[in-house]
Amino acid sequence: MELAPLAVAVPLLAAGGLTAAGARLNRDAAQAIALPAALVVCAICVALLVRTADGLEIYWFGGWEPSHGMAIGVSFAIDTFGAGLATLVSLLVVTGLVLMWRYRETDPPHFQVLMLLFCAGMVGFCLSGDLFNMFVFFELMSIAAFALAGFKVEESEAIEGSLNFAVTNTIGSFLILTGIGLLYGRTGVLNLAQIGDSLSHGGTDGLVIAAFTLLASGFLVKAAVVPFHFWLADAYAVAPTPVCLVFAGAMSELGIYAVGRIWFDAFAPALGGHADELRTVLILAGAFTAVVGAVMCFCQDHLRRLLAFATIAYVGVFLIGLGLLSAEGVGGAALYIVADGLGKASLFATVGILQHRRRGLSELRLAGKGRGIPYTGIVVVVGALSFAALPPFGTFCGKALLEDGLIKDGYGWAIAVLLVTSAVTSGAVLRFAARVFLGWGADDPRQPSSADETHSEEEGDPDRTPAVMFIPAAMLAAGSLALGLIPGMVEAIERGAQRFAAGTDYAQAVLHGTSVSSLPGVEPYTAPLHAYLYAALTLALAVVLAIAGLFGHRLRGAPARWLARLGDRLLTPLHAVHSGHIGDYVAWLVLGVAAFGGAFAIGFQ
Amino acid sequence: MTAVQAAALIAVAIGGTAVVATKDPPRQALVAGIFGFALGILFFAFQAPDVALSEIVVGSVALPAMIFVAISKVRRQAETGETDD
Amino acid sequence: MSFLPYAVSAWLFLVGLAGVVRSRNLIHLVICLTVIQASTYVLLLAVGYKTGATAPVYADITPGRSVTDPVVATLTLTDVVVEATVVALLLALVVRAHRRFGTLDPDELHEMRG
Amino acid sequence: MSRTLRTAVFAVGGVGFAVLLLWGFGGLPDFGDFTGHYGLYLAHHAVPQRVATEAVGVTTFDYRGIDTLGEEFILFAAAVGVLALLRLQRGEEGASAEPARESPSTGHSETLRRTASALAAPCLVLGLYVVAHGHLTPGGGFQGGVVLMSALLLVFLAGARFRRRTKPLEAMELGEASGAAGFALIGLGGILFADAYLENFLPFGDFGQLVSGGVIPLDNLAVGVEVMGATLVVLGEFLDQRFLSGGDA
Repeated sequence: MELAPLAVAVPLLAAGGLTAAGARLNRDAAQAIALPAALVVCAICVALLVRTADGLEIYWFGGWEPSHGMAIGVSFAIDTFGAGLATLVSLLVVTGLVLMWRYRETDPPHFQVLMLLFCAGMVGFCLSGDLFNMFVFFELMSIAAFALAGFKVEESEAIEGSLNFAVTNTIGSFLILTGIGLLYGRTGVLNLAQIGDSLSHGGTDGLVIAAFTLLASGFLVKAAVVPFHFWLADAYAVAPTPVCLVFAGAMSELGIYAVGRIWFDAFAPALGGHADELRTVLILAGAFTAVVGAVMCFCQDHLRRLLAFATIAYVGVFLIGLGLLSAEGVGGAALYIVADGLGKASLFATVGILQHRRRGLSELRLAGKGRGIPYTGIVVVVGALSFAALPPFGTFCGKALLEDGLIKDGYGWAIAVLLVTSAVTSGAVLRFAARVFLGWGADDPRQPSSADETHSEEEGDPDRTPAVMFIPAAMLAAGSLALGLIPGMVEAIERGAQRFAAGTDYAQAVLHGTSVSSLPGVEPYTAPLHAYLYAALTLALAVVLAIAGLFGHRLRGAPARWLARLGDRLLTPLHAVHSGHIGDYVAWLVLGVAAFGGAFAIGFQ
Repeated sequence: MTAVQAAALIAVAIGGTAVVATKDPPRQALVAGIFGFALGILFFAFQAPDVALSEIVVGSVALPAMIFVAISKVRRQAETGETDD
Repeated sequence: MSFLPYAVSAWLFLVGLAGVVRSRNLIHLVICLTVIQASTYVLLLAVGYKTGATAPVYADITPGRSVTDPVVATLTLTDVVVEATVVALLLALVVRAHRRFGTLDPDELHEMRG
Repeated sequence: MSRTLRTAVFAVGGVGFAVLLLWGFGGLPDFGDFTGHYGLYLAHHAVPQRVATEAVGVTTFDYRGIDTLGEEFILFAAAVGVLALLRLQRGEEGASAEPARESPSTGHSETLRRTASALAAPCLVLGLYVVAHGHLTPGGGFQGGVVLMSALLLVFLAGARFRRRTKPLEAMELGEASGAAGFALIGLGGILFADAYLENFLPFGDFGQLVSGGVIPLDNLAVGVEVMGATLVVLGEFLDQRFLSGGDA
């Protein structure tokens, strides 16, 4: 069966069909078409995941097989990671559509149509093996995402948030396109494997470095790595909950995946000798992103912005993992991405429930108002523990694997960054859970954030939590937990990582149709003792931070005042930088590209 | 490089600068239309007639049209004082 | 001389970026983005050009002749469509922003946000 | 940040970025010396393999058809997005702002209307021609679609009136959706009647004929309808459907 093309053709056709039926459909009918289509995509992705367990699946569109080792058509080249990420994407899209069932009446098919197009774009992006084709699907997902982010047109921030999102990400696509132009000028080909093959015959000169900088920067804009991250908090704070779920759970991570894909398949054959330098740059950038994201996360009162900054923090962690360029690092990051994606999506869904039940998004204003909805509170705490990477959550396994990789490659100091990031984000969520659901620290004198008057997203009685909102949230949280309990999961991911990082093997399979060589077996994985120790330390630190956040204002005396003043002095510039001004964001973006370019130029020459 | 190509390239460089330098949107839409046309000429000179046709229909017809209707919509909003708040 | 097309491409990218950063009007900003996009067209088509070649249309030339690269033309075609769509979507957002805030100046817009 | 500070940050970044770009561009082959095998291969095999005379068209719709499919859906997504973003305005204005505007066609002078109606027919023919010859001469569904859009816009400008029941905007949405879905369906035909998605499954016909090149003319037609519909939807939405709703705005 030809599954691979159907993974994008099905949602595209469903989107076309829905629009053609147009105004004749009410919401239920639109949902009844969109949801099965998304489920079909999900099933296809799972099937692809199973089929690629021991190798690659290559699909040539239009039946254009390579001729004498030269790619003529466009291929999907699917490995475990591509299929796995596509599965995560489609799963979250299904969840988003389920949540949509309670969403307030908008003119029906448009939301579903955009969601399906968004899904098709992301899935196609994960599966594609052709650089320009990746760009096309990237644009499809971006355009759908811009519209989805601004979907709540009645709210003022929604407009500004999606405007910033659209402008910065569009400039990101221009960077990618310029990079493609450079590579095409040098190699004359577009297939990733073929680019790798062709680049390996030439030297490392300005063109290769500039092309890599432009492509990586373009993808990292989508991933929201500092200093490209500004748009993310604006956009995620305003997107409708069902959309936010997909944004936070998968879209940012696609940028990280893409950097790995182009490195291993296209650039490693030429630049592989400079892997050490790349490692340093990526790990430093990741660590910086993680710290900035975590600090900003802890400072937020607006719950969605809090989760948005947590997303940025974890993007930094994943970049550290990818930056290791080893099976442990990449595999750890991959497992972490999936488990954390589910956990974060669950947290966004619970915030949606709070918004529905209590009409608010400000932590301070909601203080104590969550007492009547304890089950939602439990889900939030589960989400916080997933952030803390506690065993047996999937995040724990991912983090343990990542830590092994860091120790092995001599980046032990980065473990501290991982630990702090987990502790701070988890502490922020625990603080919000305790304040909202238990009413602790309700006497905090600070001013609540202004962006609180919010329209309810969902229709229906605010006195009840609709099942279609609660069950997805609980299931996502449970999924994050269950991922760590599946036996053989870590080993399978490690195998996938080895395949992902084996660029030459991939090229042979794509261009010459050879079957991939079998990789060295993976030993059964048990997390080392220190991983448990780190987890305990993280949780302890998180609890301390949460308590400090809740009751810190009650402290009197000179040291407390001094600390508060120090905090203010450090945080004021950080807040000021996140200005919401589009011109600022673009200026930082350009500076970031120049910085990455400079770092790569020094490293690779 | 032929003289036509060089001339078209310089025209495009000047045109792009002019588009950015024009602050008033309606006038800018007009300049952008001319810029699109110059790009079209350049692409003919680059032996890419398909792209040239596309660029001319998009850059000097569809795009300015879209900008003009957007400007007129904004003006109407400003005149009637329609805001959501 | 042979570097001129690439220099023009780089120039358009930078000028467009400067326009975006310093823009006082969101519609102006959107049009500046099209200038950046034009930079990518110029780059792609300049890369695929061959001296003395004609367009790969065989209705009026003999098959043996040197032709320009059809792939860059295809890429640029896609690029042009992307431009049109991005502009349409951004203009819709700008119109909404104006309706909401009554201004098109990014400076005032972000003050309102506080 | 203040305007000065912003400009300063950009200046520093911009200089670095310019150096990066020029450094990269310096590695490109000299203008006119490109020797990419891939493009060369496609340019030389398009005619024998696909019996079409235009290599760009064949590359766009056959060799790299999936890119074009994605591109059509990008356009489609943008049109749907614009509809969604401006949707509230439609409802609000219908109630509140109607008296502020004059009826669309009364504002136009008789000369304009005559010119528009005189231009509409040639424009329509030109658009159809460009769409139909996409596999033979430069142009195709996209370029022709925009010309067709202009032709229809001229028809509306000329003051065509519709019966109260007709809703041109809905018709346009139907057009864009069926155009986009049509392309995806043609691709599915490749799976059903040949071996792969987007594979050709029709006879190629004779060299240089209007009906040749396999499915490429069909693809062009689908794209033409889609582009026409999508661009009209977008323009109509910005115009508050002034033209598209004809007489009964």
